[in-house]
Parts: sequence; structure tokens; C-alpha cells
Amino acid sequence: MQFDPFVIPFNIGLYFILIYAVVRSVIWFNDLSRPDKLRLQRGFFGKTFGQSIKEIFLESLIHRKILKSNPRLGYMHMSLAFGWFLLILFGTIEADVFGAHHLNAPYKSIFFKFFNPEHGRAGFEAAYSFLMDLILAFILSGLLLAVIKRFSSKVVGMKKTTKLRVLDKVALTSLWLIFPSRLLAESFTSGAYGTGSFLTGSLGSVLASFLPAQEMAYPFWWLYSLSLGTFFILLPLTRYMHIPTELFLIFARNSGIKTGDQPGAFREIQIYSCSSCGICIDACQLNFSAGITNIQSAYLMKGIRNNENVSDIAFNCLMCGRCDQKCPVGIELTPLRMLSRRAGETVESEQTILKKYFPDRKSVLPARPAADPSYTFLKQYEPAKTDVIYFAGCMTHLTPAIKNSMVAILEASGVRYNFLDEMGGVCCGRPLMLAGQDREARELINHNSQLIWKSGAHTLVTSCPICYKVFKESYYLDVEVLHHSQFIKNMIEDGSLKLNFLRRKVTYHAPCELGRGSGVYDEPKDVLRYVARLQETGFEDKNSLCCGGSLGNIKISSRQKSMIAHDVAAELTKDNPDILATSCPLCKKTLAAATTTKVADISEIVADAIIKPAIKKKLTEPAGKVKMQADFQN
Amino acid sequence: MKIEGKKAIWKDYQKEIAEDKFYYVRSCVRQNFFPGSETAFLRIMRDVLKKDVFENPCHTTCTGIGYHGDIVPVETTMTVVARQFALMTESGYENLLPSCITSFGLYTEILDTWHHFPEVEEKIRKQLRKATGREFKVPKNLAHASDVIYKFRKEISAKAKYRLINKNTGEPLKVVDHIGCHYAKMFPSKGVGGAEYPYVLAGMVEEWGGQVIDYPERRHCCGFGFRQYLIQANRGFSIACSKEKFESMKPYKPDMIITNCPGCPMFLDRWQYVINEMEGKTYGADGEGIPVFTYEEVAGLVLGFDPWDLGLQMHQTDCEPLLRKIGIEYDPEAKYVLNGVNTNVNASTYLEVR
Amino acid sequence: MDRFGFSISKGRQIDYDANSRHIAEFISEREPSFRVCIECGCCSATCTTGNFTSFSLRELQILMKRGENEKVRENIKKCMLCGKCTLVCPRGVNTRNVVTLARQAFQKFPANAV
Amino acid sequence: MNKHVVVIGGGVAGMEAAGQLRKTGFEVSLFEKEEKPGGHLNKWYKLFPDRRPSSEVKEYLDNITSGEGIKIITGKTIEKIVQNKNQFHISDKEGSEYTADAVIVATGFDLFKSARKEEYGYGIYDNVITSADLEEMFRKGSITLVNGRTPETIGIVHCVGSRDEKMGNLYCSKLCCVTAVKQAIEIREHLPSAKVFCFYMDMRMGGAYYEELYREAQEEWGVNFIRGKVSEVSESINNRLVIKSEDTLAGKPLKMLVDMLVLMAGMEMSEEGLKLGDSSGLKRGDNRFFSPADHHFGSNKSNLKGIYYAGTCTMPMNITETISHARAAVMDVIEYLKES
Repeated sequence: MQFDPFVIPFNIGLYFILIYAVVRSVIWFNDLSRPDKLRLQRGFFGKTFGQSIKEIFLESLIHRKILKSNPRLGYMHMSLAFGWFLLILFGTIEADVFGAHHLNAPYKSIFFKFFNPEHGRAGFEAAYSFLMDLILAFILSGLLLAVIKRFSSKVVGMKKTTKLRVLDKVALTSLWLIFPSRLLAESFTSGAYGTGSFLTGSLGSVLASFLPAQEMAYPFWWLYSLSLGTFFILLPLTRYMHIPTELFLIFARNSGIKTGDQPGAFREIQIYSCSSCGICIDACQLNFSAGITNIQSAYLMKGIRNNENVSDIAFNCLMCGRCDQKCPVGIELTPLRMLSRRAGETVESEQTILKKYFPDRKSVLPARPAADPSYTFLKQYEPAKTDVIYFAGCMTHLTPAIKNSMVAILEASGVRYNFLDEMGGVCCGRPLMLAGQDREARELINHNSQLIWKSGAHTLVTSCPICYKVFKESYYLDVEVLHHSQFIKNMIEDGSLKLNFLRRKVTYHAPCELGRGSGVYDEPKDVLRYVARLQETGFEDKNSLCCGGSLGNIKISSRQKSMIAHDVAAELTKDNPDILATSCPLCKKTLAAATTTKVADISEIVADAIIKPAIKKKLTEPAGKVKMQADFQN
Repeated sequence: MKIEGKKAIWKDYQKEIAEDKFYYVRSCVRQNFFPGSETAFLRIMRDVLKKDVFENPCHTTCTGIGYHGDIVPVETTMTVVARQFALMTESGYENLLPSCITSFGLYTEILDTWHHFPEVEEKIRKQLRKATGREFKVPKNLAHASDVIYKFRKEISAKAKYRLINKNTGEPLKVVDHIGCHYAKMFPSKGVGGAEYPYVLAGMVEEWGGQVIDYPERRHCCGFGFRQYLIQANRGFSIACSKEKFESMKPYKPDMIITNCPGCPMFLDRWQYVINEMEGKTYGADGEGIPVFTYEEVAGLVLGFDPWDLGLQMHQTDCEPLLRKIGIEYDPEAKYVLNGVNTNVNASTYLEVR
Repeated sequence: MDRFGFSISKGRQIDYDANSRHIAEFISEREPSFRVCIECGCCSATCTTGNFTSFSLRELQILMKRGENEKVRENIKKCMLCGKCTLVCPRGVNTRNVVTLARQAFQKFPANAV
Repeated sequence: MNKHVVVIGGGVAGMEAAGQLRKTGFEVSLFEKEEKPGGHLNKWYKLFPDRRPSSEVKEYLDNITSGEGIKIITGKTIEKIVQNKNQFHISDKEGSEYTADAVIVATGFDLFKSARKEEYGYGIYDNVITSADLEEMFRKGSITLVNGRTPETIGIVHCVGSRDEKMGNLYCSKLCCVTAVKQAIEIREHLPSAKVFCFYMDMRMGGAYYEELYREAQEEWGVNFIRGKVSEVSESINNRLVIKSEDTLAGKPLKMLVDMLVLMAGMEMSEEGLKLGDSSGLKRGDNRFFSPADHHFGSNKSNLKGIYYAGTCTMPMNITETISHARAAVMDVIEYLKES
């Protein structure tokens, strides 16, 4: 038997999805910018190829990252993906080895049992059948977990699971039907012919004992084929599009392509790579501290895929970057969110079926309308020439203790410095960027850049991680940009700053913009270790928390911010430190309002530790009365 | 609107007004604005009501315009006013009867100041003595001319030839009463009916058959405001004030406006013409202007005085439609005839707001 | 006008019933904390932009609430969104969102639309 | 024989004082000028800040003043207290005399007579009402205009007769702000589509949970607050009210049409209190309220030994303060009678 009509749905589906994957890949490739195209070419044909293949194996099939963070969820994903992969692989080998011909059409291996019902009676064949049954059982166990997860997400260790659309439901049903229908089809066939191994064979003989197995098998082969066909055809419209897209993403990422600040093909690839696994939801503090459960990255990706107006979702985010760190697919979620913010309010529109398969790439993110400059009132002036510029930042002006400490540290270090925004400066521009208003931000950046150039400084020190990130990333400056923790570390190391050791227990809260945002994790902790006893909190480095006060979120209420701050403060003060240290004025202010533990910026702790040079006593000290008066004045 | 509520307030604000023997002091500007009014007042007082009203030709300005225009210092003003009092004392009169609302307000203010600060009065007496050698007694009674007409409104009504009634429909005329700001806004107790719901003009209108209408911007200034009008650059504010009032009264379809201040009839009358020129708007029914009268003119009209003797030809907003509405007999041809000569040279084409 | 040398002045009065408050309503629906402002002026006092201009978020908020939108339209873009105002607000008004929404609303409703 | 204490005024202070005096074993006579005790409480619908029905407080007061030991004499206005050694002779309007060993004066307050603020036109314009009139509407369960229609826009003016030099009251009546906020919320509860505007000079939300109520009014009920007292009210041709104020925070004058204007009448010394005080030689302050012997530790003591004050005859107070003040007066009476 070489052919049967029931294979048609499968064949249609399979060839459709293969052609579709090729066409979509070509479109994506074409849409990449020229440098990105070159990168991808080099990556694909270069030495990163092996790395990509390895990553595909480890992440797309084994789901190593999910396994690490959540073994049960990982097993579920692995059993389905890796199991299916094995089933196809060994099915193809089976057809090749035991079938009538070599190099068979795919359907021959998928429906091998139908075309070779007698196969697997004894010896090596039986052993191979056992292997195939084992793989099927592996998949079915994962499937069972997936079904349970739909109804109770706690079983797989997840608190939240994403909600589904109608098309997703149909696709999900067809996916769920694939393996049970294969099981039943193979079992009936095995029952009728007395073949099959521990799973299909046993189930087959039980079914055959009271059912007409020969007749019952055929409809289930149809169901199997139909499920596969339906799943393949619907796949591009559902979240399962992530299966093929992720392959492309891995190659693109390993070739060095980044999201950037313009929407493009890589954005689309990433959006379609999201499997809605929901790990970002669990990682999100808005979820577990503030009870906001509908704005997480998985929802953003889904909203964009479904062409919804996502501006409310896009702006309701702390931009802390925790989800970026946890995403098993490695999607650059925060940069993608920034792209949506830049677009402002998008228009929701109904789509034709064709548009759903081939989204309109140009109208997805309309540019914000042009406008007149906003900050024409800013006047340039000539700042004093200096070596080091200290830029406190807007927020630091609301935490004068940090400002004063930094002045003390700068004085003690003996550098020639200029406190650029001593009398209040112009905002760095980052808050505008976070609100998606890059053009406006650029005006401020230009203004500040000119001032910094004119000062002739070689180093720029800032106390605010928000400023630090934008100085680092978006200013075109010929100066070394340092966060004050870095500056202090340098000063300690070159001996300019002499510090006492304060016998205090300290925990450290890493600010999002400085840590995950700019990769500065170690310097603040090094400085703290130098002056105090630093305790671990369990929320170190990439796993650090957001204080809740982030300027990234312009939607949440002050109450919700404070809920987050209280949770964070409680976690970080569990071991009763003397001081909860941070290195951001905004974090300091937010956390200080949420705990009774002393919250201090690194600069404050360091300023306390400065060894003051001994004051030389004058030989001709005035008499007591005059001295008292001097004391009084102090 | 509950009229009982207003009546209760009117009851609280009654003032003493002398019966006879008045020392009348004219207004500086009225004689130019509506010269017929003061003449009519004297005619009513002397001929109709048979009252003793004395005028002293040595009387000068009270400096009110200069005072409110921040030009004349208060002590100077007080000394000038003290001289007016001295003239009255010398003439043997005690009941001061100013024609001008600002004079009335100023006299009231000065008397009140002296009441609370007798040392100021002493100082002014000294100054007056030094400057002129005169002595004075403070007036026994101070009433504005409209207070007196209000007081004798019933007597006037009894002798009236016409009533403020639309002859064709028999309906009372709808009358807007506009009270000069300096009448009672500074000293509510010195005005008939107080400052919020003044009764001085409303009482006349009611007595003579008209119906007073209460509209939202009733309390608003006419816009004269001294500094507003006197400086050309500020005249936009002046006219805006009048306009605000007209816009507010328009829905009530008023037949006429009655006033008791020198400036108000002038500005309510002239600005209607200017607004019409600038914006093409009129505020009366049928696209006409709303005629504006002084209370003396209205009293004269109901008593049957000749409109041209009252000086109604000096109004820029045409009065003749209203005269016809009331049914007043008059000779349209005689409007600009003075001593048998037609003085109307080339004006009437744009003097009417129609 | 030359004939008279002056024109009729426009009043400064807020005509509450004639004004349209669509901008304020747009903001209030999306950011309810807009309503709880008590006009204390903390936002304006700490304002980074206010350091350079007469920009006052307190004033602009109340003008929008009264429907006096034109001054706000001209000025709201001067905000740098730095967020100091949000931090100092004693009523917890989410001022950054108020500004963002106001900008959005002014873009959505052009000057001549009511 | 038990000592006999007379309490003058059967409002909250008087009833509380009478109840507490009875507990300590004194004979108490409680005089009330109206036909039934309760004072202003009888006219109020719900109380701030928790909007509990005023009847609950009334019920409590009725309970503590009913039964043995308290004689409630209603319909009697006391005009004079004369001291004769340790005895007080108290006479009413009709000339009847009573004697007592000690007296508590709890003559309370009168609401400011809003017609005195002529510019608001209370008693002249149809739909200008006072806070007390509005409470009456709440009790009846319908807020309507004179013509029977339902108001859509309602203005509330704070500080009517309080903090007003022209009215001779320099003091703050303290409760009108929170009453305004409470009533604004109640209006919105009754008429969900109505717009409410409070015109205030300062929001004086000094009591427990007052500020929270203010916030609730803004946040949940969308009540608009405009800083600027209404200075002028007139009636428009279609019977609406034109109000003028300055929006002092926008720095511009403001004109608005409302269907109804509610005046937050302040508290003034009661007329009966004035008469009683003047005829009995009780000292009063510049604010016309009784002047206690000491503002810090003698707020119940009068200038005459044996006569004590309770409640709002000394200054504006809310119910909580009034009840505390009345209890403190009882302490003074106990101490006085122990000595004598």
C-alpha cells in the first residue's frame, strides 16, 4: 500500500507550512537592514553556526532554561518538543529501514504503522516498536501536564498562565488531538494485526477484545492526519508560530543582531518567537506585588501579534528588565516595549485572513507626528573649565544627603571638579525616552552635551543611574561616564580617598537602570565591601528587584508603587541589616518610605567613612572665652 | 425670584431724606452730557413739588473725578468739599442735595471718615480756615437728587400725564434700572434699598407704571470708571463693561434703561452706537437700540414735559420709538429747533442706533 | 477700529459653561488621580522646567479643569517628564501620566475642535 | 437629699450632660425651648465623616436621658439665672421659677441667618438654599428645584457667615467644610448625573477622617473644588443662578450657571444664649460665644461659680467634641458640689 486519501490533509498542511516558513523567512531576511543582513549571512555561514545549532537543540528542543527555572514546566515543554522531534527522527529512520523504499515521502514515516501494519512482530522490529511507543508515551505524559496546566496552572509550578484567543484554542485542540489520535489509530491497527509494543500493543489488544479494531482504526488515522493538517495550517496565526520563528531568532541573535531603536524585521521575529509560556508573568513584580496581571511582556507580544492597541500595556511597566533576564527564548522584551512606547497610541484594526498570514510590515508602527521643538527656552552658557563634571541629576536634588555626600567625596578626593547642575540642571532626557518621546529627549541631550563639551572635562560622574544609562548610551561624548559608585571605587583604588571601615551590616539593592540596565553590578558592592559588612540578599545582580519607584512606569498609582516598595524592602531587610544600601536617589527615596531600616545611598555611607585629615592645632590658640564663642557659632 | 425677599431687604435699607429746603449742587459733567436733566430736576422740584431749592453760583467741582482718577490727593479733596459745605452754611441751608452720584459718594465717604477720625475733620477745618477764612457746619441731611425724586415719586405719579405703559398693548414697559456705583456700593446703608437690590430707581419705575427687570449683570459697572474711559488706551475695557451689561439684559427685551449717575447714561447711550459701528450689534427689540434716560428725564416725561425741553435730542440712541410706545405727544420736526432755527447740521444720519 | 482708536476688550473671565473640558475629561478617565490635586504647588516648586520658565504644572492642571486649554496647549510641551513632581506630590497624583495624556489629548483634539 | 442640677438646653451637649449627671446620682432638670429635645440633631439627616444616621446619636441621647432622675421640661426658654448663696434661681420666659444647686448652660448655637449675605439672595432667588434646607431634602429623599425639576448642576458655597468681617464673625465655624464635602457626596449619591462644585476659601479638614472624606469626594464622586468664594449671585432669564467667583488658583475670575446653590451657613451664638448670658452676667467673648474661664484648663467654667458651660455655646464644635465637653462639664459640677 503506497497511498491512502486520509494522508491528504496532512500533506496539504505539511507542504503549506514548509512553503510558508520559507516565504516568511525570505520576507524577514529582506526586511532586515543591510548591516543586519550581512551579520546574518556571516553568522549563518560562519563559526556561530555550530553555536546556533547547539542552542536550538538545548533551548528549542530540550528547553534547558525553562527546565532550570521550573523543572515541571520544562519537562512539559521538553516532552512535547523534544519528544515530537524524536518521534519524527525515529519515524523517518523506521520508514527508511523497515519500509519498502528508502527516502520516503514524509507521510510514509508519519503514518508508518498504517502502511506497515504487520511491522514489529519480533526481534529488532519489536525493539524498535518499543522505542517508538516509549517516545509516544513521553510525549503523552507532557501532553497530560499541558492539559492539566490549562485547568490548574499550579501543577506545573506557575502562578499565571496566558489567556487564549479562539484561533489559539482551535490550534491547541488540534495539537492536543494529534498524539491521542495517533495513539488510538496505532493501537487499533496494532490490535487488528496483533502487533505493537507495550503501549499501542497492549491498548490495541484490549480495544480489539470488544471493538471491531480493523474498522475503528481507519477513522482515527483520518483524525490524526486532520489534526496535523489543521495544526500546520493554523500555526502561523497562533502562538505556535514561535516554533519555526525561534529557529530564525536563534540564528539572527547569534549573528549579533539587536533590537535597536527602530522597528524592523528583528522586532517581528522576536514577537513571533514568544511562546506565551508565561515565565515573564511570574517574574514581574507588578504581578506579584501590585496585583497587575494583564500587562506583562507575554501579553504585549500577543497584543502586537493580534494588532491590538497596546499603548496602555506598553506604558504600564517598570522597565526593570527582570523579564528579559528570565525569558527562555531570550527575547529583548524591554527594548521591544520601548519600540511600542515610541509609537505612541496605535490604532486597532480588523485584519483580513491574508493580512493575518502576512502582516502589513510598514503600518505596524506609525511614526509620531513631527512637532516644533519643545525646549527652545533653554539657553547655553559657558561652564567653568574642569577635569571632572559632577551631574547630580534631577532626582538627586530631592535627596540632598546624596548630593552633599558626593560633594564631600569629591572634595576629599582632591579632583578638580565642577558641579554642573548645582543650581538645578536640565533633565538628562532618559525620562522622556522612557515615555517614548525620543525627539524631545534629543533636544535635552544636545543641550547637556554642549555644556559638557564646553567644560573640557575628561570624566563625567553622575549620582543617578537613570542619567548614567542615557549618558552612556545616547550621548555622544568624549568623556568617561561614571556612576558615582564607579568613581568612588576608582578613587579608593588609586588612594585618593581614605576610608574607615564602618562596622555595619549592609544589604545592597541594585537599581534596575544601573544593574540590569547598564551592567554595573560589581563596583557598588566592591565599594560597600570596602567600608562595611555586605550581606547577600538572594536577589543579587540579574535577579535583583525593582524598588517600584521606576520612572519607566507612568501608569501605576502611588499606592501600587508603594506596595512594590514594601515587598522589596521586606525582602532586602529580612536579615536585619543596619543599612539598606542602594546607589540610586529614586530607589533610596522609594525604599526609605517603605521600611524602618535606614536606607542610604553608597555615597552617604562612604562620606561617613571618610578619614578626615587631622586638623593641625595652632600654637597660639585663643583663650577659652573666644573658643566658646567659636563653638557656639558652630 | 421671590419679591417678598426683596421687600424685606428694602425695609432694612430706608434712609432719612429731607422734606424741603435743599441746597442743590450740580454735577461737573452732566451739564455737558445731558444738560436738560438738571434743569428738569429744578423745574420738577420748584414748579411741580413747590420745594425750596437753592443754588450757589460759587460752587465748584468736588474733585471726584480727580480723586477717583488718582490725581487729587484726599486731603485736597476734603478741603475742597469743606469749602462746598462752607458755601452751604453761608447760604443758610443744611440739606445737601448733590446732582452727581460721585459727589454724593464722596461726600458720604468724607463725612464717614470725619465721623471715625474727628482729628482729620479738625485738620481740614484748619486748612480751610487758612486757605479761605471760611467755617462750615457738616450737612444735617445728605441725599442724592434721585433719593428726593424717589421720596416724592408718589406725588409725581399723582400729577403724571403719562405712565410707563405700552400704549398699544397696555403692558407695563420693561425697564432696566442702572444705579451708579458710587451711590451705595461704598456705603450700602446710605442708599435706598441698599447695594445689592437698590430700590431708589425701581421704586420710581414701579410707581410710574413700569416693570423693573432683574438681569444677571445688574450690578455691573457701566464702564465709565474714570481711569477706564479717560485714558484712550483703556477705553476697550470701558466699552467691554457696557457690552457685558447689554448682552446680559438683551434676552429680557428691555424697553428702556433708567439711570441715576452722570456717567452711566452717557456710556450706556454712546457705547450702543460704538458697538453698533464696530460689530453691527444692537440690543433692543426689533434691532433698535435701548433708549437710556436719566431719572429726571423719565420723571419729566411722565409729567408731560416736552421731550425736546428735556434734551432728549442729545441722546445718541434714538428715543422717539419709545415716546411713540408710551404715546407721548411731541413734534418730531421740532427736535433740533432752537429759538426757531434748525440746529441739526449734518448729524442725524448716524446718531441713531436702529 | 481706526476711527475710535480702541477696540472692545476681551474679558479674562472663565466662562465655565461656554468652555469645553474635553481635555480634562480625557485625562481624568485615564488617570483618575488627576482629580485629587489640591493645588498645593509642590509640583511647580520642584519643577526642572520651572527653574527656567514660568511653566507651572499646577496652573496648567487647573486651567484644563476649567476648560481654558489654549495656554496649556502652548506650554505643556515644555515639561521634561523628569518626574520630580510625581515624587513630591502629597496627593499621589501621577503627574507624569497627566502630562503625557495631556500631550496625547492635544494631539488628538486640534485647537479648533471642541 | 440629692443635689439638684439644672441643664439649660436640650441639644447634644445638654442631653449628654444630663445623662452623665444622672449616672452620678444627681437630680437633673433639663430645659429645652423646643417641643422635643435633640436640638440641631433633629434636623440633620446623616453625620460626617462616616455618614451614620443622626437618629442613631439621637437614640443614644434619648436612652441616657430617659427614666428616673431626669426631668425633661420642653417648650420652656430660660431667661435668667440668679445666684443666692448656694442656690440658683432660674426663671423662664413665662416667669416660672426653678431652683438648683448647680447649673450647666448648654444653649448651643444658631445657624447663621443666610439672608444677611444679601449678595447670595437667600430668600430672594428660588433655588438658593442652606445646608440645613438640603438636609431637609435628604430626609425627604428628594432634591428638587422650586419648579419640581431635578438640579443638574449644584454649587456649594463654604464659609457663609464665617470668617467674614462684614458679618461680624471673624472665627471659623469649623464644621461647614466637612459638611459641604459630606453633602456634596450625598448629592452625588442621590443624583448620580449631577455635577457638584464647592467654592471654598480654605479646606479646613481638621477632624478625624475629614481629609479622607475630602479625597473620597474628589476621587470617587468627582466633586469639583474651586478655590474662591462666590461673591455675587443673580438669576438668569431661565431661572438658573449665575454665580461669580474668582478661581484664585487659576488666577482668573469665573462665571458659572448652576441650578441650585447651597450655602454652608456657619455657627453663631444662639439668641437665647445671648439673652440668658446678658441677663445673668455671664461673660462673652468678641465672637459673642460664652467666654470660658480658661481656654486650656477651664473650658467648662464660667465666670460664676456653680454655672458651667457645655458644648457649642462656647465655640463651634462637632458632636464628638460636644459630648466630650459635656462630660467635662459634669466633672466640674461634681467637684463644685463636693466643695459646697
